[in-house]
Amino acid sequence: MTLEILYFAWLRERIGLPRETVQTNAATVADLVAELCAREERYALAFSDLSALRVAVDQDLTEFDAPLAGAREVAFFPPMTGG
Amino acid sequence: MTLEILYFAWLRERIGLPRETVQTNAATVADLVAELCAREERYALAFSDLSALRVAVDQDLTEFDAPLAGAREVAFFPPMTGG
Amino acid sequence: MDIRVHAHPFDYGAECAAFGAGRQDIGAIVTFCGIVRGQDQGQLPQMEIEHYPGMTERALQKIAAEAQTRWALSDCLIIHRYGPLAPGEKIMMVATAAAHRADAFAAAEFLMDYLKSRAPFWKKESRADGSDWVAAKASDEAALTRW
Amino acid sequence: MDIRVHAHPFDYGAECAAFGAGRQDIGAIVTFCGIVRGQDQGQLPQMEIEHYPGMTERALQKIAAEAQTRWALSDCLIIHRYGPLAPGEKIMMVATAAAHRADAFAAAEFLMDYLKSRAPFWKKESRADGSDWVAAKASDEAALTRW
Repeated sequence: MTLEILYFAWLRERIGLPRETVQTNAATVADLVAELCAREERYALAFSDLSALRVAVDQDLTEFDAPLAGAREVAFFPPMTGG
Repeated sequence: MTLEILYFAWLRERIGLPRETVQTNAATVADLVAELCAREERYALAFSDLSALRVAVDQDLTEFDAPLAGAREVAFFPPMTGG
Repeated sequence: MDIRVHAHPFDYGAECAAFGAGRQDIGAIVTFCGIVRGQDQGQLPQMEIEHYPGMTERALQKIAAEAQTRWALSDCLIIHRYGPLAPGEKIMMVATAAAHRADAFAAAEFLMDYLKSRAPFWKKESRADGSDWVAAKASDEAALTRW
Repeated sequence: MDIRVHAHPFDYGAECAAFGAGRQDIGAIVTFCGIVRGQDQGQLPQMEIEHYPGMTERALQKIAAEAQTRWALSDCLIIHRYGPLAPGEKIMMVATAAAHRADAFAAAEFLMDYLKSRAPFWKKESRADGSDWVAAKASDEAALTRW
């Protein structure tokens, strides 16, 4: 499937781009992260501590074990600090 | 001693005046209330349920057993409903 | 600390805009505004607020001073009207400013809880069928126990 | 329910004045305003807020809708800016209107607690010695458990 992947805040800075389109067969968010980490060192470093990251699938917050079936957009980012 | 006595809200309406000056030797607020009640029926009726009334001595909320020594102004009123 | 008790209207928007303006230590502002509600379709109630001149200001000063000892406040404001008020009119407001939101929220709620039950204001509502002094609510007195 | 996310400034005083205007069912309005604090005398920090367009509005809508199911609200407003902000500038505001103050206060605090930790905004502070993403506070996450 084709997924749009978005990065925000320091994750965007570490990975060096705000978004990218990937072809993947990952079944879950965690599978997708593993694929990204296998690609390049900067991904592995950026995703080294998943407890410091949050994920949204199709603009809803979810968990790293969430399935990706039917998903179009996955976003990774640090804990929010609005308000 | 000379005391200025003030009444507010429905207590003012029942007694029929907003303030009066009294000469009294009452030792406590409760003694003063007893003196007032002895004067006229309308006082006795107005003060019949002290649990429904509040008292301030010299503009500080206090209790009915508070002493009056040195006081200049005593105010009686129902529970407040501001805000 | 700014405390005002008067019969004339106040400009809630202008007060909000001016409160804490130009200060660099304020990260959070909370305001509360109390408004005369309309009731019972077709009946337009009028409200009259009586107060105890002198004690009112004194009581509000004490409540505000207590809030300032309990929380790290940069500023606080209380405005309360008395006299006749029509439905939709603003009765009163409080505003609190602090570095952090928890202090501003707690102080504003504290000010309101104490103002309700410890500042000498009394509301009277008039309708077509007569007028009545508003009864104090047990829940308002009970609210004080949380502080 | 009115939710706005934009880069340009908003007029806090005018928003407060307009909120709930003309309604007869509102007895209590609570507003919160978040402001960029200055820090470290002599250093004037700048703030930059990043957000996730699309998800931001969606998340705020969900939070506001949840507040409306939990409390009897007459209205609610959320405004949040993104982009560069200078000290003293207003970052965001919420406003809640209800018949009674307890609902207005609880809903405003709920909106703020959830907005802080569940709406996709990220703050970056720049000082003379560099810039840093603001770290989320454990106390902000913990605040959600009270609801």
